[in-house]
Amino acid sequence: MEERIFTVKSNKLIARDVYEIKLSGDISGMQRPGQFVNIKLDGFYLRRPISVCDISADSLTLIYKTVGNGTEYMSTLQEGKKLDLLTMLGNGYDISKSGSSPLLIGGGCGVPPLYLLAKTLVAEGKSVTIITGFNTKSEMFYKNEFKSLGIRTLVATADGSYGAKGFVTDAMVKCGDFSYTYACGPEPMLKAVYYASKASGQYSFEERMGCGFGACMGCSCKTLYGSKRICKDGPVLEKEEIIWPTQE
Amino acid sequence: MEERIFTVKSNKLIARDVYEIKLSGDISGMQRPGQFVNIKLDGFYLRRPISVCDISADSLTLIYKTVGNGTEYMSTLQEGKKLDLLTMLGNGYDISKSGSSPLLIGGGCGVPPLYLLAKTLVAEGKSVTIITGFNTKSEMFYKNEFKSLGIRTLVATADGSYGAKGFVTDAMVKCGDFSYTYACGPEPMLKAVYYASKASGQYSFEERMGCGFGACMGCSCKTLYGSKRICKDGPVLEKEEIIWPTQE
Amino acid sequence: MADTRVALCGITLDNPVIPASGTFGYGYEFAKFYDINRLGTFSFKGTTKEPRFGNATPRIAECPSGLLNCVGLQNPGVNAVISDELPKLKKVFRKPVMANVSGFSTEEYVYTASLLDKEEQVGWIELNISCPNVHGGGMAFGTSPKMAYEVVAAVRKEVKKPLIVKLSPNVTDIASVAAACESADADGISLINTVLGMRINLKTRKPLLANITGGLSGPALLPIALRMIYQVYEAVKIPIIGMGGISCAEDVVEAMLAGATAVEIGAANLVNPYACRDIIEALPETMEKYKINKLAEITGGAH
Amino acid sequence: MADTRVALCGITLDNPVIPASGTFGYGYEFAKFYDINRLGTFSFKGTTKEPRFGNATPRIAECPSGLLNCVGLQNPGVNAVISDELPKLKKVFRKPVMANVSGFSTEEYVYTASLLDKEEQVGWIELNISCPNVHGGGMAFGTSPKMAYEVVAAVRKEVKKPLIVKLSPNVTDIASVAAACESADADGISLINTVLGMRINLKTRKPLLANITGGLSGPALLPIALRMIYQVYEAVKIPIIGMGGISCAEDVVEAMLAGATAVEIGAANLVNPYACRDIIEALPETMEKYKINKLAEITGGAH
Ligand SMILES: Cc1cc2nc3c(=O)[nH]c(=O)nc-3n(C[C@H](O)[C@H](O)[C@H](O)COP(=O)(O)OP(=O)(O)OC[C@H]3O[C@@H](n4cnc5c(N)ncnc54)[C@H](O)[C@@H]3O)c2cc1C
Ligand SMILES: Cc1cc2nc3c(=O)[nH]c(=O)nc-3n(C[C@H](O)[C@H](O)[C@H](O)COP(=O)(O)OP(=O)(O)OC[C@H]3O[C@@H](n4cnc5c(N)ncnc54)[C@H](O)[C@@H]3O)c2cc1C
Ligand SMILES: Cc1cc2nc3c(=O)[nH]c(=O)nc-3n(C[C@H](O)[C@H](O)[C@H](O)COP(=O)(O)O)c2cc1C
Ligand SMILES: Cc1cc2nc3c(=O)[nH]c(=O)nc-3n(C[C@H](O)[C@H](O)[C@H](O)COP(=O)(O)O)c2cc1C
Ligand code: FES
Ligand code: FES
Repeated sequence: MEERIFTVKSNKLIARDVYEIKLSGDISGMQRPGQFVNIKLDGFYLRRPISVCDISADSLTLIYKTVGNGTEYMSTLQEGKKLDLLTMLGNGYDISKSGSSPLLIGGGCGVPPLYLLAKTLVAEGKSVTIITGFNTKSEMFYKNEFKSLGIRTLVATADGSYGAKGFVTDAMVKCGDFSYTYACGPEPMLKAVYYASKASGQYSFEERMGCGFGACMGCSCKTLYGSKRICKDGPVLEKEEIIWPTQE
Repeated sequence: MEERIFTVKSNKLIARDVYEIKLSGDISGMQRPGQFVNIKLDGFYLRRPISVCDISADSLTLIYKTVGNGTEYMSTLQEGKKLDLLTMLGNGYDISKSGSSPLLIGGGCGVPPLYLLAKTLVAEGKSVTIITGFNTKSEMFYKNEFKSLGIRTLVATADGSYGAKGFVTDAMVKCGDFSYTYACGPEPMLKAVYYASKASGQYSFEERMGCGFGACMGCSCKTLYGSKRICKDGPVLEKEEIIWPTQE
Repeated sequence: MADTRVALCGITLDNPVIPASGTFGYGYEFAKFYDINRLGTFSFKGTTKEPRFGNATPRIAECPSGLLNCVGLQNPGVNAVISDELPKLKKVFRKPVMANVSGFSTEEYVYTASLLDKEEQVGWIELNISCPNVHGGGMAFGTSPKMAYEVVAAVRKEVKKPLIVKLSPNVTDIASVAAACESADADGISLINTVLGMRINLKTRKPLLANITGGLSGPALLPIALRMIYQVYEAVKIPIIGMGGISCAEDVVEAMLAGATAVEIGAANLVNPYACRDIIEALPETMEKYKINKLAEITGGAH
Repeated sequence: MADTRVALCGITLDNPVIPASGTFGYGYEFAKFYDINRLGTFSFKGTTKEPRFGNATPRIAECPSGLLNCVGLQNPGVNAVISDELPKLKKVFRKPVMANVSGFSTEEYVYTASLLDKEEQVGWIELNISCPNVHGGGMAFGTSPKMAYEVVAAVRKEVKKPLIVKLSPNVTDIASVAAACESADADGISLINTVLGMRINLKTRKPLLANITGGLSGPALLPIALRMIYQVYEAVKIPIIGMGGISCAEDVVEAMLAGATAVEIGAANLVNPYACRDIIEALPETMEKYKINKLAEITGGAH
């Protein structure tokens, strides 16, 4: 973890209620896909955790959905605004386990971290497939960005307004076999993917956080390897250790 | 009272810990000297009351001393920043009572409202004298501004580093007679002026405020005419109605 | 069409928004800013038997997301309120108004409440039992179920209009105080009054408020108020007026889900004189956002 | 030279800054960010007899100037703390540490406290009596002077190191609880623990926290904490550790003027992991600003 100040370079709507924000600043050490940053916003007590979507020479891309007051406020941030971020949080995905043809599966705001992951896997010479799922076409984003990485890109929308109609798991069946699964998205999606895929994999979880760096035990979950903190021991868990909460 | 949005035009240090801030916006109705505005500052719950120092065609000048977190924050405001002000608060000075040769007496951050007052009295053809008092030369401000109004301008400093050594009351004795007194400054100064001057007058008081417009009874004081709210029935009281608190 | 009406002890309010006692004077100051007849109703400044100047100043201190006050129930006394304030009020406010009553002995409460009860425009009596009981060793009436029961029962006998008892949050178990008020035949509960706090002036090294301690109000209270509304809702059947830090339409919905039938807005009026008007205007949109057709139906929805 | 040292129950601290239990883990996370030996000391996560996973999630909710938590005393249990955590702690922290102890019966408190009392690095036992007493109908030990007396007296018998009792603010009269602890031979009082609060998720219309209610911490508490420190200082002679919303060096001075000998910093560590380091670094300048030479001398200065 490191505390760093970033400056807003751009902040624009890219799909319904979804914004892409680019921040410039020191990105050294932030290359691990699946990690997140925790952002201090004026007027809010707790920081807001957002996954790293992409990293370039001196800037950081995040994608966020406006779901409450904090993200609403974020959407009003203008170029030049300085932001205090805790960076390099969480374990991130372990790309060494990917095998030769990993499948990436993202739903809604779970899609962003898969972009840096896909980019990294491509750079390692892997044959990557990604399935992204959205409720409807107007909420879809980053299809072209994934395509530009030269990877197989499938989209599922729940209402069929774009790509395959249905959930990501419906698209999965058409994908054939793959060596490993990397998933990020809402818990019901993760659970569906878990049962639908034979391959091993890593799944990224969300939890409401107090600190984001392991101090408060606010984000604990039970795993087969004992209790873990989503912020520090996660957000990525191995498929093999996951215990699904019995009641939603 | 009206709520209005102003924009910072400039904000600069003019004496030790003393800043002059100019705000542009709708100043209609704000010409009465001795009134104040109540400023909403990001991150602070209560507004901060500051007297109107000057008014021009489309801008408002305030002078404030950094004495705590709110005024410290104010001193960091940059050009272009928008501020939410409640305007036209308080009764202000009644200039109809001034007579032909009124004396104005201001101490420290009590000086600012006397500028608009002096300007208004001069426009009415009065022969105005002003005494301003400061602890020391480095805290002095607006001497030249008062001189430029063409009025007799005396300065007293407690340590004698500029003008007459001593308090405003020491300078008063050298002033001869005058028709009326307008005073603004810390309570001990007002009290000294009260006892030192034979003429009638109006004195402007400060009190910690909840609302600034008469709703909360946070700023009440006792007067010979009954209890009054400094924010609404004041800040200016008639010399004849003042009751000095027995203990400080 | 969003239906914002709620029924409070038999009287229908156009909306649940009620400026809280002590932050709205007798309404005139605000009548200059907007038409106060748009309010559900409002609760006027706490009235006592005798006129009171209140405490020495400073009476106000700033806090994170709130303020402390130790105004000390400044008011002209019940007789002047009836002869001077209510006739003036009638000119700017056409609806039934809530009369907030304070006292330092059971007799004072009974005296003041029964006089105000006879005033035509008074729709409800709001009995603020957070004042220290001078005959009970200074401990506030609202801090023990037994004392609360006694003062409420005594006032109840003399008051015909709906009697709402306003509770202090400075207690171990607010639900038991509320239950005591219900069993003394109160018609409603309002909560929370301010939480006791203090600040110190670092320069003088003395308490900032002349009265040493004061009552905390503002958004800092919101989670405490919501918890207490929720607890009291489980303890009584009479309606609850929720308050404590409510500042926007979403807070109104949150307080109602916790168990409030209506809400009072205090500190928010002081920093934004248009707060209640703004909240009333935002309610329909907020209701739409959270798929609420009739606001009255969400009371207690979180239980 | 600004002298920031204070004496806490016979042990001198380099400065009065103590990260509060539950917000600093066992120190390692923070040892990666700065040298935690600069702290006065720190209070580690509340330890119970048995290992506890704690409550279901969500355990955290945002509030104006604060947060709610319902972590529910997640900890590996006293035996694992002694065998696994303390040896690791020793490697990063050279000073005596404060052992925060919780329990659900007097026996549990005695068991856990007496085991930790024997650990060399433990300098103080901080007995958190805000937990519900399972044998006392669920009412927290800290809400009645009688229960507080009993648990403190029982632990006192078995504990040789300084015993500091941590009080709950959710009471009508905190001074009487503090006085009961003093008469049971506690060596110090720490206060305040979190204030009970709740938030509701407007979309689901259900309480936001899995546990329904949670404890409020952060700046929203500051005025409440200051008032209680002030009241307890007048009621007891033993030293007080003040906490509740302290976030900067000025807040430290304010809490000490109210009556604190040292302070704990909780929520601030979560939003700014460097909070305690920053406060320690700012202390000398703040002392100069307010003309304080020896920090220890200002304790209770506002009385
Ligand atoms: C590790 C991690 C990575 C994330 N990455 C992304 C991302 O890349 N893009 C994106 O759009 N969202 C992401 N989220 C979710 C995002 O943090 C929340 O949507 C956001 O904090 C909501 O803030 P708010 O103020 O708008 O909502 P509010 O509901 O007003 O927030 C109130 C509080 O709840 C917390 N909260 C609310 N929803 C969530 C949630 N789903 N998960 C965790 N905490 C929540 C907030 O952080 C805040 O403390 C991530 C969450 C986690 C834990
Ligand atoms: C009618 C009126 C006119 C004023 N005009 C001026 C002016 O023209 N120039 C100027 O420099 N100052 C003026 N003041 C004083 C100014 O309001 C305070 O210095 C300022 O509010 C301090 O804020 P702070 O956050 O820096 O201090 P803090 O002490 O951190 O403020 C905390 C709280 O105390 C209040 N407060 C602190 N000091 C005072 C004070 N002396 N009077 C009233 N409230 C106080 C603040 O408003 C705030 O609510 C005026 C005050 C009043 C009542
Ligand atoms: C300046 C001020 C004066 C108050 N006076 C009274 C009063 O006279 N009677 C009363 O019952 N409550 C009084 N209150 C308490 C409020 O009515 C309300 O219960 C409390 O402030 C919590 O709500 P809020 O957070 O919305 O302000 C007063 C509050 C403030 C801030
Ligand atoms: C996430 C979290 C966990 C906590 N866990 C404990 C605990 O285990 N034992 C305890 O005595 N207090 C615990 N507390 C209370 C704090 O130690 C402290 O008393 C309280 O938060 C008030 O201080 P603050 O406002 O500085 O946070 C916890 C607080 C938080 C925020
Ligand atoms: S959010 Fe604090 S430990 Fe994970
Ligand atoms: S500050 Fe509210 S009445 Fe004067």
